[in-house]
Amino acid sequence: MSGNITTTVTAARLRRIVNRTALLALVWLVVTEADTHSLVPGVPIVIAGAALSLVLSPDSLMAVHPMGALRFVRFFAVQSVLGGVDVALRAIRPSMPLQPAIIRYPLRVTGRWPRVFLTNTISMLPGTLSSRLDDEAIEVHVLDCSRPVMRELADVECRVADLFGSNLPPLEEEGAA
Amino acid sequence: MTLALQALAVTILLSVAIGIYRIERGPTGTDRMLSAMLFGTSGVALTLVLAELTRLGGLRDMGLTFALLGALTSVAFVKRAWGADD
Amino acid sequence: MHVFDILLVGMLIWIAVGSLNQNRLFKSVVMLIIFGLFMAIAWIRLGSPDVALAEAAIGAGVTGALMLDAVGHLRERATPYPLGPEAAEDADE
Amino acid sequence: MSWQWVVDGVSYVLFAASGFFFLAGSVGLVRFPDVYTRLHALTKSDNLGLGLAVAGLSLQSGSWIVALKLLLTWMIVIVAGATACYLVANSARDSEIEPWTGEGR
Repeated sequence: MSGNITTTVTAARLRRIVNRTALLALVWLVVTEADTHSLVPGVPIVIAGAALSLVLSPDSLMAVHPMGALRFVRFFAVQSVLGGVDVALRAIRPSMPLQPAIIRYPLRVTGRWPRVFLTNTISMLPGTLSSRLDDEAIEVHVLDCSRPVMRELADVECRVADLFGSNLPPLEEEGAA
Repeated sequence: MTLALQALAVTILLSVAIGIYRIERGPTGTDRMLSAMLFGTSGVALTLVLAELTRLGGLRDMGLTFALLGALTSVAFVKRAWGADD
Repeated sequence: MHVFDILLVGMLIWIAVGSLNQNRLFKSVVMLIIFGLFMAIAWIRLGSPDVALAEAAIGAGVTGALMLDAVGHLRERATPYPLGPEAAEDADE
Repeated sequence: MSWQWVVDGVSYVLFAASGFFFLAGSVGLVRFPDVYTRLHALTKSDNLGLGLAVAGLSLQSGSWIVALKLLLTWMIVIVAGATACYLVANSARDSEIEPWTGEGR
């Protein structure tokens, strides 16, 4: 019984080592543009980097769901283009339409990584900028408070949850102010 | 294509020139620091454009360096120099 | 490319003068960070990407962080630094 | 032959758009009224400008590994930018810099 648990733990750790080494090897290949002279010095560097990352943060970083990641990348690409267009048009229009406000968005997603990821994602989306993350809510600065911000944030939260492989129900209507 | 890349390089340089106004005006140190952060992004773009223009592939490493060190400067500002200009 | 070079040199001189000729220390520091960035671009145009890489890492990155740290420390001192020889003697006593 | 024309045309559009967003980001930095709104201009407009430039350069470079490297650079800039933006906004809130709400207009 205990031997079984030990095997599971060892297998998880082994998978983590393999994952990080593979990731760092990929990064090394990309950064050196797969230059043949850089392959040999890359071996000790990748091993040292993987060892260092395991020492610094031994826990699994992000358990990302692959299909959720694909959906999220598409969503993020579209939304970040919209965000850039939105703020650029506001900046260059002579009337400069701004109605800034600070709102609190109560968090439903749990776990440290999803929350940090959500905080950073919100900053890249149209008209929103996260300014504080505490135990139960994110404080968001919005450029235009006449937009349905709460519903948009709930949508983003669902997608982040989907990225990390869990499901959130869409926000019920009375919460969407 | 060379002409388009040169035009883009000049445009980015001009955008930096516009942003320098914010350093003069302030009013707080944070506003001044924002222009430095803006130029971190512009510096990456300028370096990558010049790498393509001059056919020096090694310059892309410099773009990566800019990207990493821009964050370092912002963190240094927030953690060590916040409010130093009030 | 002449347009780019002339604009680059002009801004380099403008920023250099601006970083020296400031009434506020913090403005000088931010100007110096941007000067490092522009100097790195200038090194590229001068055909030395290795110097440019060093300038980007040391000039714009590390020096900028150190200068910001220094400004923060100056702020923490309650009294300003003494100015001139007489003030320095006063401070020594 | 004609394929190259398509690639070049798309690149021209991407570069033009990239230049526009860099200029708009700087204009926003100058025109917007407070720290928070300027942060909006900084994070979104400039990152989009860099992203479009990276897309155009990737098309022009014609090499997968270079395109991946440019994409990696852009991702680093995005992550670093979002983190720096949160740090600045958070510190501004903590030191009670009041957000502009339109009264001063």
